[in-house]
Amino acid sequence: MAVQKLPIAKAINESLRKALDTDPKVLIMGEDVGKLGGVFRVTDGLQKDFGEDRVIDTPLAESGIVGTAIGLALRGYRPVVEIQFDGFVFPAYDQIVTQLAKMHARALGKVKMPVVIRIPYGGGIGAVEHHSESPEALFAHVAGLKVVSPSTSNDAYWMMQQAIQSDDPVIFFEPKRRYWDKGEVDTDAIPGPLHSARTLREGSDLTLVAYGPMVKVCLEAAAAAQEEGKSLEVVDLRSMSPIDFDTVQASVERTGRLVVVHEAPVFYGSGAEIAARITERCFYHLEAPVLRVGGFHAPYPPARVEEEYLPGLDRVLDAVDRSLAY
Amino acid sequence: MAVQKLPIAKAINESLRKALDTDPKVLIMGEDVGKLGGVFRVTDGLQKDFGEDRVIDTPLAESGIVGTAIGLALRGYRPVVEIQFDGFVFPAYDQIVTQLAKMHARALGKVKMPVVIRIPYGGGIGAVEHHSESPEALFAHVAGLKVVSPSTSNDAYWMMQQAIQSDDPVIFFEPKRRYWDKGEVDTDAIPGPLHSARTLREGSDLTLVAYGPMVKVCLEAAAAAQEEGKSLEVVDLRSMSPIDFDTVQASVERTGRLVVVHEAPVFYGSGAEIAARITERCFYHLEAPVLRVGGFHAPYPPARVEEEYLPGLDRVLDAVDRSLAY
Amino acid sequence: MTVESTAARKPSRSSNSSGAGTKRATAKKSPGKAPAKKAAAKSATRDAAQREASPHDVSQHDSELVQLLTPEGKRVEHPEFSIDLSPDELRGLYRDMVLTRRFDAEATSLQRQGELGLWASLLGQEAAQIGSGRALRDDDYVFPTYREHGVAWCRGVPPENLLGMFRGVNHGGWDPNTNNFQLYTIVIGSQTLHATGYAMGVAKDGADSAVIAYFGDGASSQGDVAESFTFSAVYNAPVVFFCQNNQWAISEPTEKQTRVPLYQRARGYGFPGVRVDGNDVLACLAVTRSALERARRGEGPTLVEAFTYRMGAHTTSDDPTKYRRDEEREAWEAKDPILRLRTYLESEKIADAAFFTSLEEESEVLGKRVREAVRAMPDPDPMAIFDNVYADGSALVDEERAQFAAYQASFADSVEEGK
Amino acid sequence: MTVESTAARKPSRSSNSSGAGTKRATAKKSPGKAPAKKAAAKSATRDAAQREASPHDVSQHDSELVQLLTPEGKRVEHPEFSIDLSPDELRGLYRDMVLTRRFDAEATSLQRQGELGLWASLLGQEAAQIGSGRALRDDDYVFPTYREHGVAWCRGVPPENLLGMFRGVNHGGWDPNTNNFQLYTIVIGSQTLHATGYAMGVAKDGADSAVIAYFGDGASSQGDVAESFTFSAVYNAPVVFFCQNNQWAISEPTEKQTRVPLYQRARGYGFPGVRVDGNDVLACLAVTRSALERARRGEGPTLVEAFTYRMGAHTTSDDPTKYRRDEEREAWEAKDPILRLRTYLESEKIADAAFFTSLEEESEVLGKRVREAVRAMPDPDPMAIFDNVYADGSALVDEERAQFAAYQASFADSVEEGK
Ligand SMILES: Cc1ncc(C[n+]2csc(CCOP(=O)(O)OP(=O)(O)O)c2C)c(N)n1
Ligand SMILES: Cc1ncc(C[n+]2csc(CCOP(=O)(O)OP(=O)(O)O)c2C)c(N)n1
Ligand SMILES: [Mg+2]
Ligand SMILES: [Mg+2]
Repeated sequence: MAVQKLPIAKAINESLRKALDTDPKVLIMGEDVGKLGGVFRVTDGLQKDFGEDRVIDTPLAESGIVGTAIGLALRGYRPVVEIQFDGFVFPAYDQIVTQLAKMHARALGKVKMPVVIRIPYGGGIGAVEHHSESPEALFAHVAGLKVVSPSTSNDAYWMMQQAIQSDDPVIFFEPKRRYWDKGEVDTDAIPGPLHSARTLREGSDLTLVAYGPMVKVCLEAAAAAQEEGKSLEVVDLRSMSPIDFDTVQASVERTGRLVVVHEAPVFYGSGAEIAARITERCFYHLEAPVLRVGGFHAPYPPARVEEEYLPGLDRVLDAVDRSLAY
Repeated sequence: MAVQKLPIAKAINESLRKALDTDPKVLIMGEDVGKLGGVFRVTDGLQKDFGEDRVIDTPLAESGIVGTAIGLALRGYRPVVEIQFDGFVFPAYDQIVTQLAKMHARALGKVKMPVVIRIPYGGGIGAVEHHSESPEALFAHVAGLKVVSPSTSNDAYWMMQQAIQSDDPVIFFEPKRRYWDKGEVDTDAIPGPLHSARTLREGSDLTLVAYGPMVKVCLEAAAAAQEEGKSLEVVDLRSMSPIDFDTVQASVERTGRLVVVHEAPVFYGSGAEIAARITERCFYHLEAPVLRVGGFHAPYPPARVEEEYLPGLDRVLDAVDRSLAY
Repeated sequence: MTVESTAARKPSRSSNSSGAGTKRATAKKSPGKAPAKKAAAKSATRDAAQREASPHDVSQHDSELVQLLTPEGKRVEHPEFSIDLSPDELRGLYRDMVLTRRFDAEATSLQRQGELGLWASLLGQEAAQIGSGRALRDDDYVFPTYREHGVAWCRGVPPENLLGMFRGVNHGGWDPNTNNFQLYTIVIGSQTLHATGYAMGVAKDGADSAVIAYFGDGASSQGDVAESFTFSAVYNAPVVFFCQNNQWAISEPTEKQTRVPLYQRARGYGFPGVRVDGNDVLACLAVTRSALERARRGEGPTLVEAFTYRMGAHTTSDDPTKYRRDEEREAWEAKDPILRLRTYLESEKIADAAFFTSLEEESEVLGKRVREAVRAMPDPDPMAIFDNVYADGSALVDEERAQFAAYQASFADSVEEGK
Repeated sequence: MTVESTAARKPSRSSNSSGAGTKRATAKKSPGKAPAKKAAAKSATRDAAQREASPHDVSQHDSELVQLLTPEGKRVEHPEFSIDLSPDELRGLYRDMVLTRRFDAEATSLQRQGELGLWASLLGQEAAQIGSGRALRDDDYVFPTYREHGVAWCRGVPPENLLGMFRGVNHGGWDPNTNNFQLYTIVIGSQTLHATGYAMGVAKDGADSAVIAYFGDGASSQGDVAESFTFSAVYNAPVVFFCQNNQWAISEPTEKQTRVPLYQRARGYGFPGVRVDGNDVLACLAVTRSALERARRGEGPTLVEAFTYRMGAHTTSDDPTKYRRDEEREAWEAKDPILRLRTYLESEKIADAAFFTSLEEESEVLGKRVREAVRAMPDPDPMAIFDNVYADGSALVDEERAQFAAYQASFADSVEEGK
């Protein structure tokens, strides 16, 4: 039973279960994570099996959740905190940015902050305001935090294991609209380091870089492009901080072209950092400027128009065409 | 008395005074802005002259300050809020990002949010933790906010006038280590739109882009480079959101080289956005990749080592040399 | 009429009712420390919150509950809060509650039909909302959460307005100043600070209007709510904090937010708190009116805790069978806010059969109107994504708008070409 | 000894003392609404905070103040809090206070000499800190602000440790677990949540240790502090919230943070609050000990408000003449925490001249030791910027470190070349 087919949500659930089982210091905390099992059921059944002392329904206060998680970490616990939706992480932003991220450095390494903050993120589920955002850049800019996002069930399982084992705070962005996508999970074989990118599809004409929910879109785009005779390489970034620039660089040195795709607004988004750094590293290899496909500089729109806002196949292929036209 | 020589802090003080004088709806709010006149004396004398009803010492709670400013704006006021130091804006981050930035869009334009948030920012003053940061990217990424920073007394005066007159929320970053730098203020002549960049020095070999406290460093670097026979153009960005890419583009099209300088960490910083966008716009003009000089991916260090951390003349010139070497 | 079924009360939920004991009772057994230790407590310090005999006595303060109409529909008097309403007014309150419930049920069913993406039902909270809403003057200002459909009704907000965000065609989009009813706020607690700031402005203007901020039992834990208490107390702002304690924050019972009744929170900030029977529309009206008058007189904030119950799911996305037993809801059905007023109106002969019949018709008309209005709501133009990001415009938004328009156009071209 | 001058009391401040009336008195005249209206208040609601007769009576609750040693050095009894200390213990408290003040004065003067970038003096707060600090057991855990030098002393933290961040060579940098004394926290209020979380962990571990969180009157307004009250109450965490109300948050008097005494805040969260004379080391010890014991017994949090006074400037960067009059400070000098204990020790013959002389010598030794230690503190290696950003390392930090090292090296090369 090492290999199972699981939806991403369930893979995370299994990973949390394993962590609770293996390490008595692991705690789950958040709003509605107990009996309800979280609004996405990611913590389903965990309180029943591990008790209210390990799987903790908290008061409705995100700063309090993260702030007390910091205290628990100081006491030797390894809290895994759930923020119910992307748009609700901001009340905790101060604790994350000024305390969680900096405590290890402040103590010159004498304390560790093994706290994981799980955030279901991104759009595409037809939700109301604040339930569809992609704020990863706002965390990746902050030193002391690590920021990752899985795109497959296997990564969801393993990256969560690795995040919990990490002695650093990890902001774990879960692609909520892919929660129900199934994939194989091999609970015996670690797929690689937490912060390395992975080439999911090889190609020679252009590199697509994405993470989380956009990986699927890019794979589809690559398949569609193939039919038009274009060979696209797809790199799943997996980690937005740090970024595995080596893998991206190696790919771009071969393909000469790069398009970065994410849901978050393009302006000051992760694509900017990737474009800047890869252009510096691959200046003589690039046949076209790095192009970015992402959200607009506007609040995430109402659900009935989100399909137009979200980067989809067509917008990715449009960017691919523009890049190839150089 | 249209032209006066004033330190930046005093220029802002005069600008606030004028706004209070002209528009009864303008309010000043913040911690210690009253009798004390703010820890940097930027609001010195204003409470004395305009009363406690217009210049308001608030409880020590940044979320409360911004949250009540939003309510006051809904009531027709134009609050100018002071956050005491850069590192203390984060408790207000939720109100800024989820409420202030989005209210206008949420109401489909039917309400306006003329709130200015003044933040003394940046390092170089030998301060303890949280007093030297440059978090501008964390605001510029957020749609609905405008983000600016003056580098001269005249801009400090006028940009504050324009920020207060703006019907949008403006995050006004004040270069605290330049507060005491004097410059001429012409209270009669508006120097230009709030969000346009300005070329402060013309040159032909390379463009330096900076804003706020780094403008001075870049001007000095340009002067030093001149002695070595290198002609550097210096553009003061003035606005980090939106960015006047046209002015930067025009410059880079002439010089073919760009170095962006800011105090904030490079990783996911404003330099990334500028590099990405300008590379896209000037792909065939660039003779070297856009280089970035800025802070490291580390917490702002203790004061005794901040001079090494902060981009200075040498680091700028090093980047210039690296760019010119392409 | 009062028992009209809503989709939220679907049978699947009651199928669970065979389990023994309520969730609430279970929760009592597991505080952080064993309650036994509690008993050993000596009054080691002076200013103890003496009432906290048990940490989970949140619902055990009926003696402190202001009530003017019992669940059985009997008028009772209260030493501090009295009310004298004309038959017209009484019928009006009844009508408001019935129409609000009808509207709410319609919205729930529109969600089931796929016309709305989500709905947050107020079922059970009609008295709290109509009572407080009818206490307001036109020039007062309301800062709601996302569930104040009954208050919106009292303000004259067209019910359709509320549905845009739940349908997914906007994020609210109405003009708050038309009815002095601010947009729905989803980020829990943040509106209490807006209300406080607005009230500070009212005071600055020398106006005698008051402001009311709605929030839930869960919201009481947010730092923003505490800060709004501090600011309003320090500036003596004319604001009423109206907490609908419907006993649940999604799946969490109130014990996860506080170990003493919420209305007591106010005292420590230097203003009064009062707990009112949130299913008693008369008491809600009387208590809110008194708090608003206090604000107008320049005496500052009041916290009103309306003790009520969320009869339905948290939203249509929620499944309460995961965390609470049907018995609990059934027990609260006996305290139904509409039923008790109807009993009173009938027994006192304040309303006759004709009134009820015509109200039923009116309800149907309202339901139909809402249904049709929702179905007619067009999807937004994609280009509207770029509208209203800034009041003064932005070069960046203009650039992205133009690029997107060009992209859309190019797509249209290629479709043309493909033909 | 107790009157040793500190640089913070520089003469320039008293030069202002001719002005009429205190700031506090002036402030009383200008609440948001005219106080006159207040008188018209009727008890419109039930659970009023009855004590708020005047919104600005914050300092007018002496009757509620727990005191065991009067400003005149007379021992008094309190019905609830008693203490019985041996002569040794009494002399120990005195010694702690004197040495703490000496250390503090030394740090202030080191700042004047340019050896420190900043100093936050605790002058006047010695009793609050030594009293509470000496109430702690070794296994208890402390979460300080940036001013708890006296508490640090009680924990055995080498005083030099505290100076690194003020000198600018680190951000604290000590190991919190060595003395169960967490790093100084500058972001106001945030440590109260850490303390609560730590206490939750203590309870989970089944330990009977307690946790104490220090914060100021200004901090009481922060949402985080309110959330820590909520979390600690709900989880019944063994934590004592120790608020040093030194009456000023930089330039803002306590009236800008609350209109009722701060200790009352706790009641509304379901745990006790008590106000203690913060300049009375015996009362601070007794009250804190009792609160810690309560926590150990599993009875949850307590709020202790130590009513004291910040005798000096907020920090060495601050200029209090801008916002408060010297008379106020002078009035508080009569309540000096060290002076009153000395009077008591002398009048009761608990300490003799030899004791005071040797303590004076000890103080000088401490001063010298601190002075020398600070002067010997090396500036950090610039490359240390890249250390400890992550416990597990980071490719990004490694890359930037390597680039910076190369840059530094190239600079060295060119200096070489330039020779
Ligand atoms: C800051 C924030 N965190 C979490 C949520 C998700 N959420 C929506 S409603 C809710 C429960 C609110 O409970 P309560 O305040 O009692 O109001 P009720 O829904 O019962 O009316 C939660 C946790 C949110 N909207 N905002
Ligand atoms: C979040 C935050 N906002 C502002 C500041 C700036 N600041 C430092 S100390 C202080 C006043 C603190 O007053 P109080 O809590 O009474 O403590 P005290 O300094 O009197 O000991 C302020 C506003 C800060 N450190 N953190
Ligand atoms: Mg609720
Ligand atoms: Mg203070």
